[in-house]
Amino acid sequence: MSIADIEPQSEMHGGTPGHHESPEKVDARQRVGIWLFIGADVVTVAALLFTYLYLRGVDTAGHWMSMVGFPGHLHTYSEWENLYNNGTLGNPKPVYVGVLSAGLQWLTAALTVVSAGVLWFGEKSLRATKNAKAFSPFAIVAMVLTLVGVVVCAIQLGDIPQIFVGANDSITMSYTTYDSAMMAIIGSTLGHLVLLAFLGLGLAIRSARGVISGDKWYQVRLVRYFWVWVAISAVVSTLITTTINTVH
Amino acid sequence: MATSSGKRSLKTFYYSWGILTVVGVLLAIWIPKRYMPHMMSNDGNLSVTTMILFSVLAAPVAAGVYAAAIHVLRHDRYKGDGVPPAAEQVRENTKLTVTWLTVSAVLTVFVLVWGLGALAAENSSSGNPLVVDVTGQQWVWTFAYPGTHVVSNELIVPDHREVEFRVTSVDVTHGFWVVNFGVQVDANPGTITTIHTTPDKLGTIEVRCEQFCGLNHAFMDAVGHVVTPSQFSAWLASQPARA
Amino acid sequence: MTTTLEHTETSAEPRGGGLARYQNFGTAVVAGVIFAWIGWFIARKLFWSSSDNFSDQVATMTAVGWMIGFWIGIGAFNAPFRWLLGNDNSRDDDLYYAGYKQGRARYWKYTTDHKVVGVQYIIVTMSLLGVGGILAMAIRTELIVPGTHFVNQQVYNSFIAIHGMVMILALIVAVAGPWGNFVMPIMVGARDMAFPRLNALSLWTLVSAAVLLVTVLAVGGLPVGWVVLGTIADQAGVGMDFFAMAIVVFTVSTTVASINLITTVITMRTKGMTLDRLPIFVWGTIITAVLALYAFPFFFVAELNQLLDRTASTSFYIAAGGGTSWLQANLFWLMGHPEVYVILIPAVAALFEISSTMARKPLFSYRTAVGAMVALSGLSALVWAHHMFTSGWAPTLGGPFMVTTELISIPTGIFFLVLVGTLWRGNVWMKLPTIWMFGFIFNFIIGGVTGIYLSDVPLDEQLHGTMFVTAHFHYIFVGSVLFGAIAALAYWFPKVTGRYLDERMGRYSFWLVFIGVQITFGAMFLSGLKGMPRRDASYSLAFEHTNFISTLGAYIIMSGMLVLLGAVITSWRRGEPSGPNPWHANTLEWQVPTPVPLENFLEEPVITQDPYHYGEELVGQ
Amino acid sequence: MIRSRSLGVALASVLLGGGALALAGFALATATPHQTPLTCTPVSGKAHTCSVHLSTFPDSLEGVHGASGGPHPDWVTYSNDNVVVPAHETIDVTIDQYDTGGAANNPFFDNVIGTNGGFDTVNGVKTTHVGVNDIGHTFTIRGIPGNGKTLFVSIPLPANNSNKFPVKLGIGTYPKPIVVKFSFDTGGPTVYEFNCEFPCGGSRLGNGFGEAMSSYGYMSGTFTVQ
Repeated sequence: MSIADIEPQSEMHGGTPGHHESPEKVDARQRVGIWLFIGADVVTVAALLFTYLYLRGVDTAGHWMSMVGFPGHLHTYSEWENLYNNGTLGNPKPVYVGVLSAGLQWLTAALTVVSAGVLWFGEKSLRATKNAKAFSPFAIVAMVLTLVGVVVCAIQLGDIPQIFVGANDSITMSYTTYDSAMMAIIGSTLGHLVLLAFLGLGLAIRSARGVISGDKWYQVRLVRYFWVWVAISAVVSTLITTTINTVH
Repeated sequence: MATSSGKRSLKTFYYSWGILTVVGVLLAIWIPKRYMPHMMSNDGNLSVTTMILFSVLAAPVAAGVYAAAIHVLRHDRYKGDGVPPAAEQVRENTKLTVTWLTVSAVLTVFVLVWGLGALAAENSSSGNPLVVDVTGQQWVWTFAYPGTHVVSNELIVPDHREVEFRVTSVDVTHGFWVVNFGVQVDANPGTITTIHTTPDKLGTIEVRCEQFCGLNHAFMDAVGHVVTPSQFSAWLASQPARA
Repeated sequence: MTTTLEHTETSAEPRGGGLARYQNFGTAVVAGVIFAWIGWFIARKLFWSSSDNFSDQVATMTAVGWMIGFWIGIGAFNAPFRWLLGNDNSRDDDLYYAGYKQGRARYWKYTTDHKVVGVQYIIVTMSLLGVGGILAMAIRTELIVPGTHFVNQQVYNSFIAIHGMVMILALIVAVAGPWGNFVMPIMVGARDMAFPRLNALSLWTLVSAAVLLVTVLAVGGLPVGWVVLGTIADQAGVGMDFFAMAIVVFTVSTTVASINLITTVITMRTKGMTLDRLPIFVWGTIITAVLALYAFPFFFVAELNQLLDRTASTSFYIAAGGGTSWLQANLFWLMGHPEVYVILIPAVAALFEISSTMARKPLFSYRTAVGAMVALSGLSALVWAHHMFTSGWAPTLGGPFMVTTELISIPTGIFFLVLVGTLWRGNVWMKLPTIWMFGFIFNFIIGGVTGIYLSDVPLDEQLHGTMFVTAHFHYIFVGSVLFGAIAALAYWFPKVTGRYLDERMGRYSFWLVFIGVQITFGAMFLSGLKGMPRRDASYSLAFEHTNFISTLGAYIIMSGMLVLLGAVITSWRRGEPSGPNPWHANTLEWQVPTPVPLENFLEEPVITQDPYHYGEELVGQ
Repeated sequence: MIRSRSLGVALASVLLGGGALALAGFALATATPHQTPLTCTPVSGKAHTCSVHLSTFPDSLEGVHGASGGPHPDWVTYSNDNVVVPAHETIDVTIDQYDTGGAANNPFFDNVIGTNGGFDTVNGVKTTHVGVNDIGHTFTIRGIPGNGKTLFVSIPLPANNSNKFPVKLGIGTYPKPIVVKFSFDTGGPTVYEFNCEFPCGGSRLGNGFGEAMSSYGYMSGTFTVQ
């Protein structure tokens, strides 16, 4: 048995043996971690929005929102393929896709904001009353709101119009760059909402089971930091995608 | 050699600095001339001169660092066995740091000014260049001469007349590079990028692809010639119309 | 100062760990393969088989299956679900996860002890360098004479791309991984990293991504070069999906590791360890971590767009759909140049640490050194478009990016001043780390100066895309960063194993690799000057001699690296015992016994001064 | 460790490692298949002349990928990708074109370039171009300047749109081929690379130059001049 395997004695071990380290120290450490994680997330969302704005700015060959091809909603893939194969397709016309519904985008953003509000309000009452069990319903409501958001994002992804274009010896389906960039942004929001739902469920169970108690409520605050950031990022990206979209 | 405070001879340092600088400058002048391709345009000559100038500038700096390292190896190596005793606990030499910063700043500014000047010179155009439309496609360059119906796989240009290459690609990104003119620009599908230069010597030139473009990227070369203007118009006339 | 430790033997087998008792690298690979097959099977049922994206959709789902299976198998999901259900780790669980009393098995498990993760990073780095090295030998063997005699162009082009990416992966983690994990927490006086479980996650996600990256060669390869420029990458087969998936996971692994490193230094420094008493290597690690945190999300989005283009028919980089490959180039190089400084700075910081200890002198102008590293990482975020001078993307930006790129030579110059200034008038102890450091100084000058040529736009129009660029960055990656990484390995080897890395074999290896580097990449400079483009499977007779010489040099480097491998393997068990502080250094990691106890310190150290006071008897305990 | 032991271990690791790498390299070299070369059969009656016979197929059942067509049976192929021709010789090339076609993306490749006499014969008829919109494939061959004689030959192969498929070869049935003949002269020993410049690689990605066009052993090959 080498020295490395000496039974650790001290109270100080953060997160590993001797783990009843004072909550303030753990809170301070995890707070820095969450802020750095949010920082990395900020750069990721910025890169997605950079992609959106760059593609809009470049608008190669006017394909930001239009493409020469066949509107996807008229036929399914195999129907277009059969039309193509027996040559009764006619020649492709420019198809203009139009802006995705701003309402659904603002609905998603609103859901993130409201769920963040519910969580924050629950946290305030938890901090005041120190009654963890009472916090659990707030976490459940916040989680449900994010799940609704997930459904709304899925609907938006479903609405993205397809265009069928000829590709030298066959026909294939493609999205314009606007739709591609929107797919990435909405997909990212969906991913973030799923993560929030997971965190919300975790807080609900932990507070119900008393793991989050009087002196350990900082875990809620840390999750709230990230939750508020996701709400802000949803609002900012929706602001950009609903105001800066068409190319005149 | 135990550390003795006070001035000690920096002979090793100065000698090696001097020798290395001389060697560096000689190499700086010889290598670009010996190894860079035969340059046949103003931009090509500019790149060789820049190469020589920067190398000559870099020689004393590099030699200085090498000389210091040689001096340390020569004088400050601990010859005994066991752990060497603590040396003189010098932590800071602000004068040296400041001079080092200013020297590197001055050198950088010079390199910058030269670079920006060279860039401006390169971008200046004489107004009516001979336009050549270059098309890159997986693994062949084709050159079209607008105004005539001549399309060729060989790049023929008259000397002492500015030529502007308007470059595009039909499939992937290629890198149009006239080795002897010292200019290059990528051929991007869907857009036209331009580069221009003025040939000043007659002879054979080579075009190579410098952006990886797949299976036969290594074979995507073209041969060309810089000819006199009269030979150029004769060649144009002799070519079949292949619009 | 060796404290005698009484062994408090607790006889019982290690309790706790729950599911983790049955999870190790073996179960991870098995689960990975099973889930990969499940992903493949579902995808073939789910997606419409005669669409263009079908083979890519199937490949991506297989890769996703591999990742999820591997992480379940290694035990990465245990902690999140235990958090979800509210039954946090008990003290015994934490002890088990820390690898307490498990002997060698802990190196094959999801162990959270930063010292175990450090050793795991050494193994991962060496295996990646091995794979990349083998590919390098194949490439140089192909280029020994003009013509494609060894392998055909398509295989050669795949070797180039995977050699590039595997070596970049290896060098990103080569110093910050092993020593940022093993040594840095002890240096700041911490018991472990801030987030031990995230530490294990970073390591094992890197392993899952590296395995996927190497399997690209088995599924049709990636004949497009490691920068996977949008237009040419579209022509690649399913290997591109595996590559993109591996990069998406790798960027998450590195970002999480950066968060871990920064938090450890900010919040877990021991009493008295103020910022200006931090060892310089700690500064290097956190500056790199901040730069990586900023840079790698761009790579994540660049490869995510590529994946969507191939699987969901989007048009980010497809001109026909309105996309442009310049978007991919920008996103890629926004990460690309910060990435090469994420590779360089830890090696330089490790060499600063070594130079001070080996010269028995304080680090020369400590604050200027830290300032130079901060300035370098700040500037490196503003220079990315010098990779695109000749792309024609934005000719008017040539000037500004030339300015920012050439400013980088000032902080880089400071590195030389600090290094040589530390050695100047010191008692330089010529041991293995010091020798590799002098190799670094020689090579980094050549690498640095040739960078200035390439930053000058008119000259770059002659040199871009030629072997000159390849020689430049090999002088930096091999000549400087690898030399720094081997110096760090030789320096901290006694702290990991309690034995010296064999001095004599180390010197044989140094001279072979050093001479090999000068021959290989010296001749490569000449090939580049003469006009040989990069990534050519075959070349004109004009480049015959310089390529032949380069290949000879490459064989010399290979033998040098093999000697180093032999030295590491034999010295690990049978090297000369070194004791806890062989170099008589002052930084904290040398004040703790070797092998280092699970919690590093038996009682919390108090720091009274910076670690660069040689001469007085050691203080700080 | 004592001196000789270190040297011994160092040498052992170089020999062991180097040996293993050499074996791996040898295995790799033999693993990537080099097709049996197609040699140039001398033409009786003409001095210093020999002939090579190639074909372009709409699938890969006839080419170098074996009867079942290898991993991508639907990819277009040349019948051989490893041709060996003598140096300083006139090469008479005959290409049987079995595949359909369409519009080339660069009109330059509709021209016959670099052959002896500047023309080729399509089913016996002398032509210099076949019309931009019905090209099946092209035969474009060149080398690296500075390696042997600088050569650039490009032949458009007309699209074969006949809808009768009388010819049976292996397991595939094909239309009556269009026979294209041309000749060019070789210089000193070197390696020329030939490939098709018509965007016949399918799929939406890669602008028509993906799949068969960018994979070794389908629509490209080498002429080794010895």
